[in-house]
Amino acid sequence: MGGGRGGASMSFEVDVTARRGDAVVGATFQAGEGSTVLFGPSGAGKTSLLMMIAGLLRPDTGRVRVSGQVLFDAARRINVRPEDRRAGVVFQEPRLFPHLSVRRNLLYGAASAEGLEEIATRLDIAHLLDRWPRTLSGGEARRVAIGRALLRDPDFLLLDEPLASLDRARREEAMLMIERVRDETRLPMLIVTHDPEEAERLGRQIIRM
Amino acid sequence: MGGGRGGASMSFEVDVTARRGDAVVGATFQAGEGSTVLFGPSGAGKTSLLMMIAGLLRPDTGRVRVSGQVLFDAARRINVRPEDRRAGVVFQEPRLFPHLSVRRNLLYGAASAEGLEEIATRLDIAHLLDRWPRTLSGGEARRVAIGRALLRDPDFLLLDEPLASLDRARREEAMLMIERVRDETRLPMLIVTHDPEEAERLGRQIIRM
Amino acid sequence: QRGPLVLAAASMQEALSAAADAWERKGHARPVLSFAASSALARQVAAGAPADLFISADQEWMDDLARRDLLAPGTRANLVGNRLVVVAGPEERSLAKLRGTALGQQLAAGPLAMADPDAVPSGRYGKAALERLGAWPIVAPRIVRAESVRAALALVERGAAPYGIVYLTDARLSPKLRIAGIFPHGSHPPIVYPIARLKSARNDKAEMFRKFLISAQGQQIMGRYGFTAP
Amino acid sequence: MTDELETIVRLSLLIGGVATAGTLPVAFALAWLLARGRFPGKLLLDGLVHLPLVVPPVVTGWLLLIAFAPAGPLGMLLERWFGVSILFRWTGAAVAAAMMALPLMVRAIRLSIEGVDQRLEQAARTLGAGPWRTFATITLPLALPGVLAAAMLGFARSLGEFGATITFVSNVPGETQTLPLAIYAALQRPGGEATVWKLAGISIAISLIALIASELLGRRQGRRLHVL
Amino acid sequence: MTDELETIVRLSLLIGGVATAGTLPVAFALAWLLARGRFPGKLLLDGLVHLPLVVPPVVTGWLLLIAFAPAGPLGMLLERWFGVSILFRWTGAAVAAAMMALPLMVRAIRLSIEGVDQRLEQAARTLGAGPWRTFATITLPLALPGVLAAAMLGFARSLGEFGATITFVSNVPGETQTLPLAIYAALQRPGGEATVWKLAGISIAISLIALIASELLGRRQGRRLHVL
Ligand SMILES: Nc1ncnc2c1ncn2[C@@H]1O[C@H](COP(=O)(O)OP(=O)(O)OP(=O)(O)O)[C@@H](O)[C@H]1O
Ligand SMILES: Nc1ncnc2c1ncn2[C@@H]1O[C@H](COP(=O)(O)OP(=O)(O)OP(=O)(O)O)[C@@H](O)[C@H]1O
Ligand SMILES: [Mg+2]
Ligand SMILES: [Mg+2]
Repeated sequence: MGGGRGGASMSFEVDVTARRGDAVVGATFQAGEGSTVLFGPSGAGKTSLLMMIAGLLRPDTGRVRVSGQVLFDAARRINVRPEDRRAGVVFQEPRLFPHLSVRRNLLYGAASAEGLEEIATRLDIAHLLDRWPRTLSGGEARRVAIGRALLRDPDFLLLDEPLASLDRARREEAMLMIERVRDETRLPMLIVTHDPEEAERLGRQIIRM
Repeated sequence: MGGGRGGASMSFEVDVTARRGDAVVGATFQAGEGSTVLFGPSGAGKTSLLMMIAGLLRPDTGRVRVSGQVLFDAARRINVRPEDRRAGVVFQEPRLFPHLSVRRNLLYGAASAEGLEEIATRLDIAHLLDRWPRTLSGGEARRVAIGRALLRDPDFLLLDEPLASLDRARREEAMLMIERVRDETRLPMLIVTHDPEEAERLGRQIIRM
Repeated sequence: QRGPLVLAAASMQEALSAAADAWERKGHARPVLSFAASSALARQVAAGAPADLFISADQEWMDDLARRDLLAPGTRANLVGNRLVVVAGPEERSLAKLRGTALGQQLAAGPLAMADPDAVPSGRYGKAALERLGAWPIVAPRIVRAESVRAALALVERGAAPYGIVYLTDARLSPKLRIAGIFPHGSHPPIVYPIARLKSARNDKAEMFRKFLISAQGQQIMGRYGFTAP
Repeated sequence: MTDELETIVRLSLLIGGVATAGTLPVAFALAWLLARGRFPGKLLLDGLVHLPLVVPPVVTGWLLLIAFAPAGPLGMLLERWFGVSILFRWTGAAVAAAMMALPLMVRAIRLSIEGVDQRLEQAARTLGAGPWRTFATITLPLALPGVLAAAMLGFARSLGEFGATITFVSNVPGETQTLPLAIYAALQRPGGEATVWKLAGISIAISLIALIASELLGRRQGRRLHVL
Repeated sequence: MTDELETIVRLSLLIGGVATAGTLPVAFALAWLLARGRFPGKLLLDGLVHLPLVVPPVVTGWLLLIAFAPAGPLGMLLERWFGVSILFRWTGAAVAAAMMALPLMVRAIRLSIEGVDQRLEQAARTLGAGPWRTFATITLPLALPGVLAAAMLGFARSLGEFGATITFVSNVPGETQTLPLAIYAALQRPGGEATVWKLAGISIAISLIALIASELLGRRQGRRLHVL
């Protein structure tokens, strides 16, 4: 299916539209190596776009390629199932599994428990591992969601306002971690944020919707 | 019950503790006129504190007074019911009523439909009035939640990260509106935020937890 | 004015309905007929439910009401009688002998359908007859106890059991089945359906209808459905 | 349709409808208590509600008979307060049907109440709604799938109710003879199969209509629920 | 407890247990289809599932008899393939009980499945779980309150099942004579009340134990559910 991982090829090649209610949302862009920031007003369709790339919302038309792999192509009737896309998704709401402990939430998509400790420590959630999601504060839940997406060993990351409702210190730590992932593993990464400073720091490329 | 509204008296006089799991959260502070920002790391107990002032979480010990009115006093066994506290609460998650249209969500706590139009226009949600909550984007839902709290004609406001996940333009508009409420109606206001700039602008007083 | 309320054993359904039709044709208000198991009806009467006439499928429940002093004095009578038969599916042989081991072995070849021999009247008569004829010990383990005599009949009709013990009135109404044998008089206590007016009766036609049923005309109508004189 | 058949069908609908409508608020109250209440004897109440399911219908009918007999505790009260008796009356049949439907209805509603997110109720409280308004405008509508399911189950169960009814209020044509009792009567007659088929067909048709109605209602409702 | 009584109780537990356990997966599959599926004839399937509720139990028993009689369509298949017949056997009683319990179980599970937030299933999919793993680790556990309720309802209903059982497999002591059938037999004779009370008491005790067990299980589970 042409094109290796990472390297010189494009990370995200997206050209999709989907109907949402009366409106049609969508975007066309190509992003190079590293991380890309998605910037745009509320309701512009950022979340919808992420869902289309993750395979959770079927575009009406267009194509999605990530690292050269075709994930969706309306014309060629290709639609890779979400579980086979290997995306690490942090949703806008935490979406933690309420019947699983924090530990089992974190490990849900992980091949092994390896890495759990390090990520939990960095995200400052190590003390929460045996708690139930409903007892977490807003920021705690968000950090668990980030950890869960990273531990899934993804081929690319889709982060919908991952740092919202985090205080400075933890935001900084999380941002450092995302930067480290970006630089060390060179995973393609698409980040939604409303914070220009964050956008500046995280995104090699900024896409405005 | 002593003390008039607003004026020279203290807006919030809080001294509470509550057990949450293994930990005990709580705070002691007095805030003067105008708005107060609650600042603190994730998990510090900001949301819990707001819930105690709103009457949704019963403190184990202590007192809550707002504008001189006793809302809670463990020693005197006073615990005003949430519906009688007249708080305008914006929760950390939107908590919109899924079975009511946006319009009916907005008007749920309102005495009349007066003011709906103005607030909807300012929050840029006028075009969403006939939609169902589940079709809203993250930022849209949050703005509806802000509108709902304001339309309830509250005696004081409790805002838990009200501006999270809003883009610059809408954040600015919402902030202007909150400032206007603060200055015109002189409602006591307690705002949780992680953004120092926001804290600076909105809070006459900053409380660190 | 409404006709009297008659509580009657379920097996009387056709015969009593025909009698009620005849009564109506004579210019009276049609009696209201409620058919159910005798036990259920008797309990309703015992609880004080207001009805006019009661027709039981056996003496036992009528005795029970008599003991409770719920019957109008002097109104108890035997309405009709019935015979007990063995029915068989169309392929089964008729009963070679109606006695002893031979009878037992033939009946016990497959499941034997009959109403509960410890509870339901027809089952009790059947048990008495089989005991008297010396076939009970062989047959007992093969018995399937149906909820009512009609349910036993249905089992034979469906081929679930080759033979069944039912009333003659039931057997005659089933075109698919043959009567393989009739139990002799004296092999079981006489099968009689007693009738009585209840103390709670308020309908002034109740006594007239009761008399009509035991009159020659009433007997003749019910005789058409296979009931015998008591 | 013959007159007789029409009477049977009308009576079945009346009894089923009254039993369902009458039981719904009771079932809701019980479901609420069981879902949200904390009181001693809760398990006992739960057990009591389930009894009509566990005990064979004839026994339930028999117990109703004892209770509502003229000398029975409830029968005496009814007689004294209202001067009525429900023995052999369609009202008694409705009571029997209601009794048998109750556990099914309570369970369905309870499951839905347990599914209501209490954070939404909290939000309503801060918006000035007292417990009653919160209940009427938030909890009840959000539990509506369960209420609809309960109504459907209750009506269907009432339509099929036989054992308790015949034991309690007999099989009186025009008063307590519903479809199942008429079916029973037909089944007692060898060769009555044709009537059984016809009556069963009518039962099924009625319940299918009720089912479709409840599904369509539920579908309209369902679209709105379920995402914060 | 006399030997006879012990046999009856053991048989009731066996039949109730087998009927419940056997129906649970079927009920879950049907509930799933009805909650999530979109296919033509869905309403029809829904209606079919409800039939045993609407039609009087004797008719259900009678239809089972027709189907499983030696010459009946299912009876012939069973005979040909497995060389068995379930007529007059406890297995037949379990089939009758299962049939009657099915609609109740489907409804309970369906309500719970409809209450599962599909956004959580989406999250599981992005974490690499295929539809089956998502089902087993997310949907099923989140629908557990409904499954528990279904098991409870099914078991209770089986324990009380009378009409279909006696019509279908008769009352064969030691084989198909469950508690309700024994109770019915006792009710047929004047003076049988004492036995009725005793047997009904045993039924109630068994179901209360089952109820408490399911409540406790559900409570453990409930604590975890219900907040994102
Ligand atoms: N089911 C739906 N019916 C109608 N409109 C919908 C539906 N789902 C989404 N929308 C609309 O589609 C638009 C895009 O939504 P989306 O969630 O992608 O926005 P977003 O860019 O993520 O916004 P935010 O920054 O507020 O999260 C919004 O205007 C939203 O109201
Ligand atoms: N039911 C509970 N059991 C155990 N711990 C709990 C429970 N509820 C809350 N907590 C803990 O109480 C602390 C305070 O929570 P709270 O939601 O008030 O924090 P917060 O300051 O609002 O944090 P954030 O900024 O992340 O929203 C957190 O550490 C949380 O984990
Ligand atoms: Mg969004
Ligand atoms: Mg918080």
